[in-house]
Amino acid sequence: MTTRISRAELAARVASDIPEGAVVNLGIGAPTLVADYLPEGLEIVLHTENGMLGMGPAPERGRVDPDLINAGKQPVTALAGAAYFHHADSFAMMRGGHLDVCVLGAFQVSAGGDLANWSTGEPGAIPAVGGAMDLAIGAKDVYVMTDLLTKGGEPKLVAACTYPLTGVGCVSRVYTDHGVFDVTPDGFRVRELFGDNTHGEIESLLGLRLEV
Amino acid sequence: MTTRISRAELAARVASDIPEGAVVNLGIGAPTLVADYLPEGLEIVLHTENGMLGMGPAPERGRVDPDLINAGKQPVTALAGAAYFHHADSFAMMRGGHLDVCVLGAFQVSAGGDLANWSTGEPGAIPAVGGAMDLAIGAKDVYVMTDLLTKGGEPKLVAACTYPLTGVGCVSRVYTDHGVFDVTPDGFRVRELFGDNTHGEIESLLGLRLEV
Amino acid sequence: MIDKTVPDVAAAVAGIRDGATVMIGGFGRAGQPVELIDALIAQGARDLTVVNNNAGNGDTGLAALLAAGQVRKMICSFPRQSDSWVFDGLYRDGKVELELVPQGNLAERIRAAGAGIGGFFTPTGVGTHLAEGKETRRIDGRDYVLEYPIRADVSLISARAADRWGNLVYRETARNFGPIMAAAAETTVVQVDEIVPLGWLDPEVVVTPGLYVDRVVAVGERPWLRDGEFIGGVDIEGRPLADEDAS
Amino acid sequence: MIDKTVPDVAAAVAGIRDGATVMIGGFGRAGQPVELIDALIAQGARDLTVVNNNAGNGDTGLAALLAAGQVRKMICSFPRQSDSWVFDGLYRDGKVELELVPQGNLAERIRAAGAGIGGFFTPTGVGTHLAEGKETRRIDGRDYVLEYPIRADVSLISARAADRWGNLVYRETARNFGPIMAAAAETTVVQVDEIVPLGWLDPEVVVTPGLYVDRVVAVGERPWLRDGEFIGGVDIEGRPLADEDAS
Repeated sequence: MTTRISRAELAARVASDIPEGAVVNLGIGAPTLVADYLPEGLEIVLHTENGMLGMGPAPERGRVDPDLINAGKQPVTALAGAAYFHHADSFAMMRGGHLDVCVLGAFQVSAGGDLANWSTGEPGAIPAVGGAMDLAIGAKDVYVMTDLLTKGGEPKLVAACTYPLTGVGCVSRVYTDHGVFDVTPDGFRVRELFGDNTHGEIESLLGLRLEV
Repeated sequence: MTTRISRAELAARVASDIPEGAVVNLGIGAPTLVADYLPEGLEIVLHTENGMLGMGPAPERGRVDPDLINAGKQPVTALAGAAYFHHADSFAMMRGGHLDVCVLGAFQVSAGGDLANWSTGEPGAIPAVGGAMDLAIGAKDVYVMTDLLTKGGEPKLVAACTYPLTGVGCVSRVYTDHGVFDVTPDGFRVRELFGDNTHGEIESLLGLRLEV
Repeated sequence: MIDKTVPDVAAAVAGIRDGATVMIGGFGRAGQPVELIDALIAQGARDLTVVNNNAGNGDTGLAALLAAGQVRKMICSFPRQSDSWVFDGLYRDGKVELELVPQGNLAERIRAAGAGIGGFFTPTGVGTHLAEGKETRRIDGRDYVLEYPIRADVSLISARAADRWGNLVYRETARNFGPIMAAAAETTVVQVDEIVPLGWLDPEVVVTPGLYVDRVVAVGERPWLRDGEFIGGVDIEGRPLADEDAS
Repeated sequence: MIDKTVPDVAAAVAGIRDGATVMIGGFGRAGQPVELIDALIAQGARDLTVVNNNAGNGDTGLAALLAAGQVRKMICSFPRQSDSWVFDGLYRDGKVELELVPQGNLAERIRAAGAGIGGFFTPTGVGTHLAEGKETRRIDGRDYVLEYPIRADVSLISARAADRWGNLVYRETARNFGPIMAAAAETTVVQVDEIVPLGWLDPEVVVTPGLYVDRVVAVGERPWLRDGEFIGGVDIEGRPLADEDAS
């Protein structure tokens, strides 16, 4: 058996790579967890695409403000130094390359850095994209946080995505429960493997050659 | 001799056509005079393209504020109800058709509504366009305020402009010292002639057929 | 005197025609002009194309408008949510069309309509299904897709306060689509907590200048505010908490 | 701790390279970052492309930078003014290039650079000399010309106040190009009257969020303000009036 770290450990691993001063958007779902592991005492500016920089944690009991929510429509707070802005200004920030890091979930990431995370392409499903395509191209570094394999054991790091794409060549790094991989011009490169995992084991799980 | 009204009378004539509630941009130069003749007690919202709606008159002596100027870089004031905004937002207002009226000067206006007011095309002259081309397309109605003839007696209402264009087919009405003319699909139409001026006299001054 | 205030929500939505394109502000429930939507349901215009980020939550607001059968087509980025059962049912029954637009392209297309831009090249969506059939172009080494403005006949939005000229200020993330939708419609209708005297809004902090606004109606303060100050004591849907929860 | 403040204007403009494209805020004198420009003159970078609405007034600020021979090219909308003698002379002598851009296209091209837009169709300038050689297109019955973003290596702008995160508020029409230039440059440098503690700027009224700002330097209050309040008593160039004029 290979070593797998927990979702919480993975969130902490991602958080450890985010430097002070970074402007960061944490996608809906698992990436939201990263906020809980950002180093105490460091100032990191969280962006939420529904119109705010300097987002703080969830409010105390009884202090929920329905006008102050994040992209997942959960109640949040504003830190000192926060700013509000409208939707066109908010997405201009992302599209214009002013965010340092986006952390996103994924169905699949390709060796060329393509991301598929918005649709399984199932016929009859109601499609919904939200800000996924904007986030995919919306930061200097786009980090993906995901399991290496689906629940059914299929690789999520692939030679080419079979699910509908969210963005082309946009992912810079993939944090998985087995290890961390950079996307390079030559494909995935192992950055770190957790526990006793070996290069060969991961290559055979994925059926992909990995750069060292 | 034909009847000519003064610059001040012309400004008052333009002002009399601006209804309460209109959002109006008065171009640099003679059009600025129109502000002095807007009917007292009517609320008309003046836009200045350097970032303000609700512009008021010049400040009192000793109360000049260098941060508060109009497009001609003259000191102005802010009325109750004013708002400031940045340059991209300001020109979005014009380009987006949200102003009711722009009043501009002209070297020439063509029967098709083309405007020439930014350059005489003289070789060696330093060109400067400022907001002229934006103003030309920047309101539901673009009014030109000008003499009918140049100082040298040349018509400023022409079949086709010979000076470099500011905008194509953009002028809706021309207020001149001899009369007021609408731009229609059939060319200039006389809206009003001042004093004893006759249709035939103006046609012969211009060398142009005018609709009635 | 310029006075854009109207006495009630019925007057605010009067004249909206069948077949109109209606932009509705809000991101989920935040900034959603629920009172104006209720008035639109009462007014009864049908066959509407509605532009909103989502496609309704629960059974109120936009969801109720959909349930009333007044919407022919939704233009939005994220219809499917945990509480979007009204839209989901109509869509599965083929009773409502959907144009899906990435959220940032949706915002920029609305902004373009208000700003008089005829089209723009955006990197968002390039190489995806949502750019299929659209013109693409490589500019300075990056690929872009050409997107066009989305205009509306009417925008219904919500703001915190207005003056009689229609100048608006918003509150927190309820601002979201309000400013750009205000500029993109032929007629812009705004519900606010309160209408303040002209001159009370600092010209430095006005977010939507009055020239974008046609009608303003005061609907009273939200339950989590008192005199404009946050007092808390509601759940995320804005319902006052039972006393034991609010402690 | 994030702290974008720098101790003096020399530190603020350090590292600007020869050949750089430098955006300079201001409309005429309003909002012109004169202290930063003076520091750039002292710093000595040459062969600059400068983006500003105008091309300098009198002998100070941008005019002094031009006079120092540091500018190879001006991109602006309105170089020729009653007091633009420095630019006028250099231009007539062939010592400075000029790219003339209609003011609204200039603003939108700067905005596009900051917003990641690859190009946009604008109706301004269609059919004029300033659109010659550019792609045009009829969209929905109206003619547009395609314009591209203008990016900068450095923006030098002026605001009223900042906090250490770089959040900015402006004053009146001195806001003008500041917010869009802040977003369009690799490095944005801001001079302000005062730096206030983090949290003092209301998040509702921040005009330029700190993520657009790299360096902030306090240069002290303008002569017509005291503690941020207007006191008057200057001429249009900001020079204190003699007592008899100020009465």
